Amino acid sequence: MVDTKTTYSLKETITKTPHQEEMILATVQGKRVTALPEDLYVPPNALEILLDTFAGPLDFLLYLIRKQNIDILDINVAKISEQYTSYIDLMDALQIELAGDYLVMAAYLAELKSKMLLPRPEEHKDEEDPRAELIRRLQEYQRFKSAAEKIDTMPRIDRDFYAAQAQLPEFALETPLADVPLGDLSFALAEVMRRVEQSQAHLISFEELSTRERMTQILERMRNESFIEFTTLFNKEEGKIGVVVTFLAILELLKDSLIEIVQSEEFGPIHIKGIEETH
Amino acid sequence: MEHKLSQVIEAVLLSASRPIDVQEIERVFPEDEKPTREEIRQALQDIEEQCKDRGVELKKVSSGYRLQVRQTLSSYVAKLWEERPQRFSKATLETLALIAYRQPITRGEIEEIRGVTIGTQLMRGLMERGWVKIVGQRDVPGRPSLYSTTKEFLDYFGLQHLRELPELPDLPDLQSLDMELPLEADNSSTDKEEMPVQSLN
Amino acid sequence: MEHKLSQVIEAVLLSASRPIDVQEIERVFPEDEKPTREEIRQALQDIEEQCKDRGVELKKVSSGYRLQVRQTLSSYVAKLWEERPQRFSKATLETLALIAYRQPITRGEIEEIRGVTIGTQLMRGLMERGWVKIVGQRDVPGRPSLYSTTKEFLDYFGLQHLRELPELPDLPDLQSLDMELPLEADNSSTDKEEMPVQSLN
Repeated sequence: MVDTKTTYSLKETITKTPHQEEMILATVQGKRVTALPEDLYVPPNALEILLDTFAGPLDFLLYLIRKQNIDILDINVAKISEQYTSYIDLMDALQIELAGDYLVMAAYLAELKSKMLLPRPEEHKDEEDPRAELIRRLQEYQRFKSAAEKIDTMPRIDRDFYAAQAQLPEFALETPLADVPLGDLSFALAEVMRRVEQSQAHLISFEELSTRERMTQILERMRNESFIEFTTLFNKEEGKIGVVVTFLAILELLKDSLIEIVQSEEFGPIHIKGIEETH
Repeated sequence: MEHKLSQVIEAVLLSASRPIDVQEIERVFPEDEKPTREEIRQALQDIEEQCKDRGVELKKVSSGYRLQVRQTLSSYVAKLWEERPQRFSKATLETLALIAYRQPITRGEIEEIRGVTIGTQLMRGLMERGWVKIVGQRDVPGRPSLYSTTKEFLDYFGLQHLRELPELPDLPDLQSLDMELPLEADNSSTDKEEMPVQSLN
Repeated sequence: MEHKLSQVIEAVLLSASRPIDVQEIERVFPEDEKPTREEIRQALQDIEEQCKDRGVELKKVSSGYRLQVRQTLSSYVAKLWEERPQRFSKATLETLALIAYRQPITRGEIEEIRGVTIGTQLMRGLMERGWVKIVGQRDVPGRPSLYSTTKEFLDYFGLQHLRELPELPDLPDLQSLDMELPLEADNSSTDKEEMPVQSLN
């Protein structure tokens, strides 16, 4: 039976559209669906989560089978296929983008179902049960699913144990390390940026780099002097541009909460200092 | 030699960012003071012994020896650790499991068992981590690449050999199907089919 | 406490990639087993003592304590690096590029942009090469280190200032580069399949 509470709240979500007694949810096999199938009523966002939760259609099928509390070898293909298809239709209705793999499985199940429905001619009685392949696949998948879960719990470095490393002594390398052409470096970044979708900041200007460089310089200086008089950060020789760059760098650091600006008395000298740890 | 062998080896182990094997230890010594392999092994044993009272222990993993923080002390270290522990998606773990247990294996074969198309990103991620490598091509049309796991993969999990991986479960029999519910531990007796969302985090 | 104080401290020092001060050591202990500062200092002295015979020594620097490979052993350690002229992987280059163009930046931020987790070894490799250094900690939980490039990095590439780095090409041009990348052959992949840095916040 269906949990009525869930159904109710679900209906609410779906039929929010005013003046619409019956909303057409989907057209499935020529029939207009106005109510969600009762036995699989699911809050819409659960379906989106579903796609993230399951590693694929086999994973999802295993879940459905388990829900029915039946043996994998005793799987009722017609039922499981219907249920699976209903989910798929539902997701389609809710315009949840579905990976092709799920659709492929739906087609496969439908085929299987039709095979099961057809009476098998006498001479083919010895043939394998059409379900056998599906069961085999589910079983095989189940093995590796379990293996993956076990691997996930295995102790691993940086989570369950840590490698010990000491500070290196100073040494000069006699043989230089492999060469890296500068072009490779910018190519590498360009490659990263290409992968970052919707990144408006893919073009990094020279000004920005100057500012970033100055931020690094200030941070470095603060490693040695925790308290720096504001004016000493500026260098007259650098001219107006230098002052602007330094000022921008200070603002950036301030924004990132990497420094604080303090003034002990009115009109007194301004100092910048590193953010103190709060103990 | 002005330093004890075990001192040098400890220094080498603690300065490398990867496990170091006996040959590599051998190579850090100049010709005229090279210890024998036997001496190196003895020194490694000494280090292991010395560590009994210390915060680190000597571990042999697939590509060599590594000094690592005693696992019982992990909880302290974790507090200081600035990085988030890495988590891997189900897709990544399943793919990794298939490569680990069925190597060498093609992408197509993995896809067949998982029932899912595998993205380039996933394979690239695994290879970039150094856990998986291409070891050849299967001699069939298209010559698909064959993937295997690497020593680094074993190192990461602190293992020496593939056979130390948990045993691959047998084909599940009916009753004992251990289907961990991804969404919730469903203990309710009702047959309700809705997907519980509340317990998702 | 089941472990000796000096064991815990040694573990902490050898797992951090930076100097650790007394307050930080204090913080790794849960409330009910916090040692006093005096006890911590005593344990540090014990460690210093124990190190006499070892390959590392305890050093006090401005921002705290660290265990450091004995300077007298540097020739051996150097050999370890000479032996293996390491070629930089794509992952390393991309990380380096992000640090160069986006400094100061945390590892978490790099991972977010790259969409792939970064191993500790990779960062350490860049630091060992002298191209990247830690310039501070971001004032957020975990106090993640901020990485920047060094003078040596600029020297290596024959640059005087970061702004001399090549301006990044525009995105459209890059699409055509896909063809040259063997791993990019398949663009049909879904992003879902990448080894994701799962957002834990």
